[in-house]
Amino acid sequence: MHILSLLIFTPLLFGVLLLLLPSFLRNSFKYVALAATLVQVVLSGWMYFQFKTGASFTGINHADQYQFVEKASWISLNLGSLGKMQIDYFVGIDGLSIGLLFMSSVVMAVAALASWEIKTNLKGFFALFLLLDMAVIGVFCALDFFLFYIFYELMLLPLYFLIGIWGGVRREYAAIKFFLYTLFGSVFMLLVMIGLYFSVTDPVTKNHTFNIIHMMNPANFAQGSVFSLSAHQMLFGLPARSLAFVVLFIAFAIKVPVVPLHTWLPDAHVEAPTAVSIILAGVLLKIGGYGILRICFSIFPEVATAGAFWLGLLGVISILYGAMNALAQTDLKRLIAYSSVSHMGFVLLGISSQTTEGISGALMQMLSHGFLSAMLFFLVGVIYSRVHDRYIYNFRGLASLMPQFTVFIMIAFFASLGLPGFSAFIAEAFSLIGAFTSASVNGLLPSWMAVCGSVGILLSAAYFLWTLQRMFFGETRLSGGESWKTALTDINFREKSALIPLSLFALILGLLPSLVFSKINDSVLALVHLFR
Amino acid sequence: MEQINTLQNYSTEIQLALTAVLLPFAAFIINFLVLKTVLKGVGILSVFCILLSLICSGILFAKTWNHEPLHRQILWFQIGTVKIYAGLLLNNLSVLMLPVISGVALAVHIYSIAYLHGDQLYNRYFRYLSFFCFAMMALVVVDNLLLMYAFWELVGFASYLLIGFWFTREKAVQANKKAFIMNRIGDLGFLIGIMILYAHFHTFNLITLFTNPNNFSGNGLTGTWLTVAGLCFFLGAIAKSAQFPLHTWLPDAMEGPTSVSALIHAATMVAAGVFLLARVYPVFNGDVKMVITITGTFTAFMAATIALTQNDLKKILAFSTISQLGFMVAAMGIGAYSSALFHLATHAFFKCLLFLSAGVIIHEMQHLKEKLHLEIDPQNILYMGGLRKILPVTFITCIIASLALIGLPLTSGYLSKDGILIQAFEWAEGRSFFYKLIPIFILITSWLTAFYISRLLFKVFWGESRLQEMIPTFQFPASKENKLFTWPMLFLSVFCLFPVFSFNPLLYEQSWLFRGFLGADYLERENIYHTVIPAAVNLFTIPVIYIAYLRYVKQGISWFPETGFLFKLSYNQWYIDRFYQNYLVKIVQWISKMLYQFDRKVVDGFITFLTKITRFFAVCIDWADRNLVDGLINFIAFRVRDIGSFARGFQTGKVQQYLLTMLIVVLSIYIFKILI
Amino acid sequence: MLIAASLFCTGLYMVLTKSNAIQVLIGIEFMINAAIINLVAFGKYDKHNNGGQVFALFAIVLAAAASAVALAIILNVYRRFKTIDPAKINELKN
Amino acid sequence: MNELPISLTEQLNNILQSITYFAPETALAILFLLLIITGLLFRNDADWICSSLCLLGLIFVFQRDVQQLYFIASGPKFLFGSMLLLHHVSVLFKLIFAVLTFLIVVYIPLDRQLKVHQKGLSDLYAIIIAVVFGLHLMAMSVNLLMIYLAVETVSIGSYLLVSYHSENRSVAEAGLKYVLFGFAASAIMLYGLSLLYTFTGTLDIFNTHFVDQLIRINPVPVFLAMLLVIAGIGFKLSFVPMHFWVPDVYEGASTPVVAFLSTLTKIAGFALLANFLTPFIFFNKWTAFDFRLFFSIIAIITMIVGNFAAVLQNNIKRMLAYSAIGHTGFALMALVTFSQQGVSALLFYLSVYALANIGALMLCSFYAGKNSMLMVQDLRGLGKTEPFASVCFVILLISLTGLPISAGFNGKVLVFSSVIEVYRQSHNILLLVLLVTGAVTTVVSLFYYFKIPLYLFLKPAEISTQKPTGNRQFPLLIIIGLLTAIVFLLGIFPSVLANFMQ
Repeated sequence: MHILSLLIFTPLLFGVLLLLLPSFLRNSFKYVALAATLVQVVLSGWMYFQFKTGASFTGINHADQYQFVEKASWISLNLGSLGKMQIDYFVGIDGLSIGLLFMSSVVMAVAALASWEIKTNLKGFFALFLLLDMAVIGVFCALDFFLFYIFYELMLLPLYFLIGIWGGVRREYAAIKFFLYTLFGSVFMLLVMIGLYFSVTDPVTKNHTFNIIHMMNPANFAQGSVFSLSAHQMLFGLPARSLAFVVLFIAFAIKVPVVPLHTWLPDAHVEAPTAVSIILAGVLLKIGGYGILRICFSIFPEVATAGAFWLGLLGVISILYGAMNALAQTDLKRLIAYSSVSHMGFVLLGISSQTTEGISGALMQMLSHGFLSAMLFFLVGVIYSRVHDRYIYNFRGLASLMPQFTVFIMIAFFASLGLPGFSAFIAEAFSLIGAFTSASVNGLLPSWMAVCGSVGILLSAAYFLWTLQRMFFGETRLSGGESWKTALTDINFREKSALIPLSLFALILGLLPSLVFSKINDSVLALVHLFR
Repeated sequence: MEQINTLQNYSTEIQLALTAVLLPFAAFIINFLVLKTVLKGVGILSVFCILLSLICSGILFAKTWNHEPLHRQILWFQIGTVKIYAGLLLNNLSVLMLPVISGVALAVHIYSIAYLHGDQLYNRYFRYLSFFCFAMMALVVVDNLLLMYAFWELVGFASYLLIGFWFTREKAVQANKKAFIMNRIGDLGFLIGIMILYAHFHTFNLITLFTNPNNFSGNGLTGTWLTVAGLCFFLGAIAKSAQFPLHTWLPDAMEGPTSVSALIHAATMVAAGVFLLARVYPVFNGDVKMVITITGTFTAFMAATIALTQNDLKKILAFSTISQLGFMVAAMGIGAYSSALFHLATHAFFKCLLFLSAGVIIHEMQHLKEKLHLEIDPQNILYMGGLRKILPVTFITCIIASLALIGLPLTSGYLSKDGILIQAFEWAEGRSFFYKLIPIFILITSWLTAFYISRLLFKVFWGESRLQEMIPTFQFPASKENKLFTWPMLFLSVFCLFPVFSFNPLLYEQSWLFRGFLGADYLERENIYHTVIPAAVNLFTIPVIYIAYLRYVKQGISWFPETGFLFKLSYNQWYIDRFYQNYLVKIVQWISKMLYQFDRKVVDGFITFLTKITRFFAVCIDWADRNLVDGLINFIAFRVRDIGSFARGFQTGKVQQYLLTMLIVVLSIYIFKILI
Repeated sequence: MLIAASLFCTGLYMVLTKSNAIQVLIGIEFMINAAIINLVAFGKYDKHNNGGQVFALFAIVLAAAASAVALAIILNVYRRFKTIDPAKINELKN
Repeated sequence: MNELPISLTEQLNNILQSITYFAPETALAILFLLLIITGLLFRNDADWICSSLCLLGLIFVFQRDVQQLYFIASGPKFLFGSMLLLHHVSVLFKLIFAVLTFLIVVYIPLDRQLKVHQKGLSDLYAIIIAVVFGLHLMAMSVNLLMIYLAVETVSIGSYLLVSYHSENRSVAEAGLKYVLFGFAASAIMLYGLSLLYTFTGTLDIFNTHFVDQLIRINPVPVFLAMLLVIAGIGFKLSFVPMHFWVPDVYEGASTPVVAFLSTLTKIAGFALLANFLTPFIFFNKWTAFDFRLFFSIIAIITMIVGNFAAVLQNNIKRMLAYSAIGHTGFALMALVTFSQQGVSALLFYLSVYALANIGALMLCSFYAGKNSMLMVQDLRGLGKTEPFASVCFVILLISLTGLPISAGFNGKVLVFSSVIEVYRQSHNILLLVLLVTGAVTTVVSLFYYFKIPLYLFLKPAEISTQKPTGNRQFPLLIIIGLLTAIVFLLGIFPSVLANFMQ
């Protein structure tokens, strides 16, 4: 069963199909894309339920404990005296990735639904969309650093074009900014990756390897190599391992995004078309968090422990800073973009606590934010597609005009601000609890961090409620006058069919968090064990 | 639903509790699914569910009161190695709250059918109301802090929805936002409190946390963290129970329908703060209790003074509520645990009744306003007067409820309030003067209470209608109180009388409710306060009421100049809300604006700056490539020419320049190499 | 060898300063000649292969070929620009 | 004196033996003659006959080259009395030459600018074949004489190529600049070579005597000689400061010729440099000249200058010229490792770069149509009208930048890994600086490479620019597509080529 490969390459297959379709069938392109994503949802859903749990399926640093593993030799170069350069097509999933995998496929399906609004150059759009889809899923599955990097980079270009061609007014600026930001990180990631490659040997074949799992075992590092744990090598006067960690962290922190590396995000979100915003917020940001866990923390656990204070600090700053900025916004999409910065700060805070509660909470937060931010951006897109305006002050009293839409807005807003019953509550609560207990469990984070972080919950209530009050309640008054009134129709079937699953997922995860926690527990425990 | 199945093999008590809690939820769900159709049946369904719920809680109450606490739980989820359970804890506290809530809720439900009649959001209203009842009842029965926090927030959410029920009114949506955010501040405290306890004990379970007496002494959680935890939980209570300084949301919350105010902002939700204090009582150490006492007393006093001068009918009641909650909180602080809960229960009924009455009055005034096309605020008591003629039932129930609020004998309020007063004096005995201030202020407050509620009654029901001054030909229409209004009110007024709680109308110690919360170490009446205080209170209350009568009915004496500082202070609600609006909110907004500018200019600017630098660097290189290197060469070449004094005009061609550059570089490398 | 060196320098100087492409060419030829002198002069120490002399021959031939091509190009340039001053032919620049 | 006949027979024997190993070159020479004759015989139809003849010939040469791989399986071989050294790497270089020349020969008739040339193209093919002959020699020469001979063959041919089509002023100017610069450079190199000969008395650089002598005498003049020689070779490689001619010539010359110069001669330059340096590197006592230091610094400067200068260009060919300089710097980085792995990385990198660069230049002529001056602004909105070509362009540019998934990325990875590997052994801080420079300039290169997609897709089209379509555009498009596919596939499965390059 090559189900994982099937999952990864399904979009590619459909993409090829799409490219072959003649242009007079252009109305069917979106259905092709939707079909691809739905197939993915089914596949990943099936995998989710097949996913086995227990002490023998922890994953993390045990290759044999991953599931749905596929391994095939991909690039094999004989380097003479240096042995062989062995790059594998090595994919598999464990507790860290399974949830994200499923979430991503759902978000992708929603994004496909959101791309109905695209009117020009459909073939190009959907081809790039499916390419992006493939890359995203690939990142979550790859266990070979090289493969990971390939998929990681492969996400960049489609996004660049998706933002740059189909984006808003300042799309070029946003696209280039996004591109350079992320590329900056990934180029240095490449150097570290190669450095790791030369430091790590396969215990069986004695060749150098890109295998991430081998990289997690300090015994596999060659004697005296750059990143060897025992060698204490220095680069530019800094400990090599710390430097590598920082470089990798910066690469992923740009994705997350962590303040002060976040400024690409508001611009990219604001300019991107709705579908791309959904993917950006729902999936792309999670890749940052996932990368930090899978790569930074797993390979350099001792650096992660040593630097936990600073990571936590960055997390807290992101939470507060993002929320404060969101409070100052007048553009709805920008507001939500900043709220993403704030919410992803919880992920970083939870992760850096290195407690089971914190990491579980952070993972939960990633899933939850995936669903919710997709929903939020979809909702913004609904308004934007109707009147092409997002300025908060231009709207008032939408609740009377669009009652059902308002219901979904309220669900999304309240779920995002951590109303119990929705996933974000459990996620944020446990991220904070993890950060707080860290002081007594491993002494990494001082307890004031969790306290400050919880202020973020308060601020998120402030900006979401302000928006609700300002835009949706009160007498209906629109800057666009009567023409807007007729344009602002309530949501239709397509929009509902995207929004209802998202709200249901947020709700179900909030009521039965065991659905997630039972799958990730073993992996999280193993990860925490790695830090000791 | 899953819970029901797995719990079937548990005792009937648990099943009853679950049924009681989940029935309103079922009503909510069913209502939610019939989203589009406006049906009368929606209200009936909710009423029916809450009635069943009341019956269940009643049976449960009878079965469980003064029995061993019942506790059942199922595994909710596991995080790492820590198992988190969801469960029910049925002790005296929770089984008392259940019927109180469902009882009051039933009354309000029935009342609402008439009150909201004709509103186009009628079924949405019942949806929210059912949801609130579910959340509130769940809050009181759950067995762990996490779930408690969850329902705590959901209650706040329901309150948010209901305050902003008429969402087209700007003031209403301002008010619900304010309410939610202020409650969020409290939630934050609650959450941090939970975190502190979890960090220490790795459990959320109330029983594990609070039944072991060693948890908060010796090797348990002590010292600063214990104080902080206590303060945090208290912060939660402050916000929910509208204590100073987070009380300002409650008066604003009166923008919601009056029936909602009756249920949520008088009887149940605001009492949740006190309930929380009761649930986590062992956490509070001496210092925190002192803080609680002072806060409660101050709030009670302050709110009472504000209530003296307000003209909005509902605002007066709101401040009265704040004041009464202050009583309860103060009682918790001085250790009068059972009295506080007793007062909570009695207050729920009489304050709800007062609000419902107010609702009828406002309804009537609104009716008049529309009929006569007047530009008046239907809630302003200055326009009322003489209403006893057309609203006789309301008049009677209102009197009963007011007497209970004042705490005159034969009412339930007398029993519970005297308990607090007496215990306050007992507590202060043997301590310094400073401590004595507490009971004294409580005493003064109770007199103030008598005054403001009398003022309200006299203004509203006595005298002639003020409308006659505006329209001389004004005649009251015939009395037509809706049965759906009067029956619930009469039902509630029964609970304002003493027999429900005690067979002895004068001694609160005899009350079954009071005894239900006593520890084993309770001492029987031991000193003089038990006789002196009630007498003193009541004896002085009568003149107060009389003064009010003179002042407002007879227009006789005027003791309060309406221009004095004290009046202004009171009328403007001690300027607290204005302070928040003008300073705190502004400051937060300013900070976020600044941060945003910082983000655009500095953080983003830095990146732009980097890009610019790169670009600048490129320009430099390019320039240097073209000019500097070439220029240098030119310079050297010119020197060469001068030295060789070539007469011929010298023009380096481009190609030659290239070559020259190349050569110079090569030579300089060479020279450099030789030199080192 | 000194002769060769001075010849080389002269050639180089011509290449760099003359405003006539033909003169530049001649300068280059000077440089090549310098090299040829070197080759021939020291060829005598290399009796075994006579590499120096052979090299010199090749160099002469190739230099001639190259100058022929160069002259043709210069001619072509003259047709277009009516000048053969390399300094004035600078339309291509950034 | 009586030794002479014996050695003569020996030499003759040697020559006869060598001839068998000289098959590709012989074939090229014959092909050259054939082409000239055909060109003379068929005046009117010469173009396509020559073209097909040329292609057939090249296929034959390729086949011969492949055969040589088997000949030298047992080890490297000296030919013609150590004039030439036939070894694995040089054969690989020759294979690359054959393939790339094939591409360019296919490309030439498809370029509109050249097609309108009244002189016909038959001579052009002949010249190209002659140059390729020179290139083959360059890859193998280990003798000072041979080096000069090969370089001159290539140079003279290149001068002709650049100024072949001389209808307009810019071509003439480019030709002049190229010839003057090139001629001067070769003169300088010749002088350097002659100095070397003066010091050692032998032309054979693999002769132990050669290096021994150099060690013995004063390092200062030796250094000068080396510098002069390297400067001459540097003209072909176009590293800083021998890069000045590049932008002007690229801009002026016709596009296929630029494709030829920017890839083939450059690669040959690397081959020659590798050959020339080999004896010095493997002779341990040689200390007068630290090649690694020297070339590392040159590589760093070249990368910086090339990439940063390219940022400001708006003329696409000029931009590609500067970027080519940058690529030279990067390839030098692989060279300074002086290791087996470095050389194979170099080979891989160069061949991939050549493929992508030729593709990009083809696209230049595709878009340019008639006017040779193609500015980025001209590309506005063409992404919509020419989707296929534009997508190809983007993929090729990705490869040139070195983003994954692309062959260029793999090339960069290989180069980086070889450098890191050497760093691990030597801990030379300079290598680390090289690495960082390589990484930074890669990011910088994005700035200018991505101007093109930016204009293609993101900028709206001007008011109805006329579409440069024509019949001959389609074959060009097909070749571009093919190249793109190769680059793309090499991105996913680099082992195919990389293992071959071992």
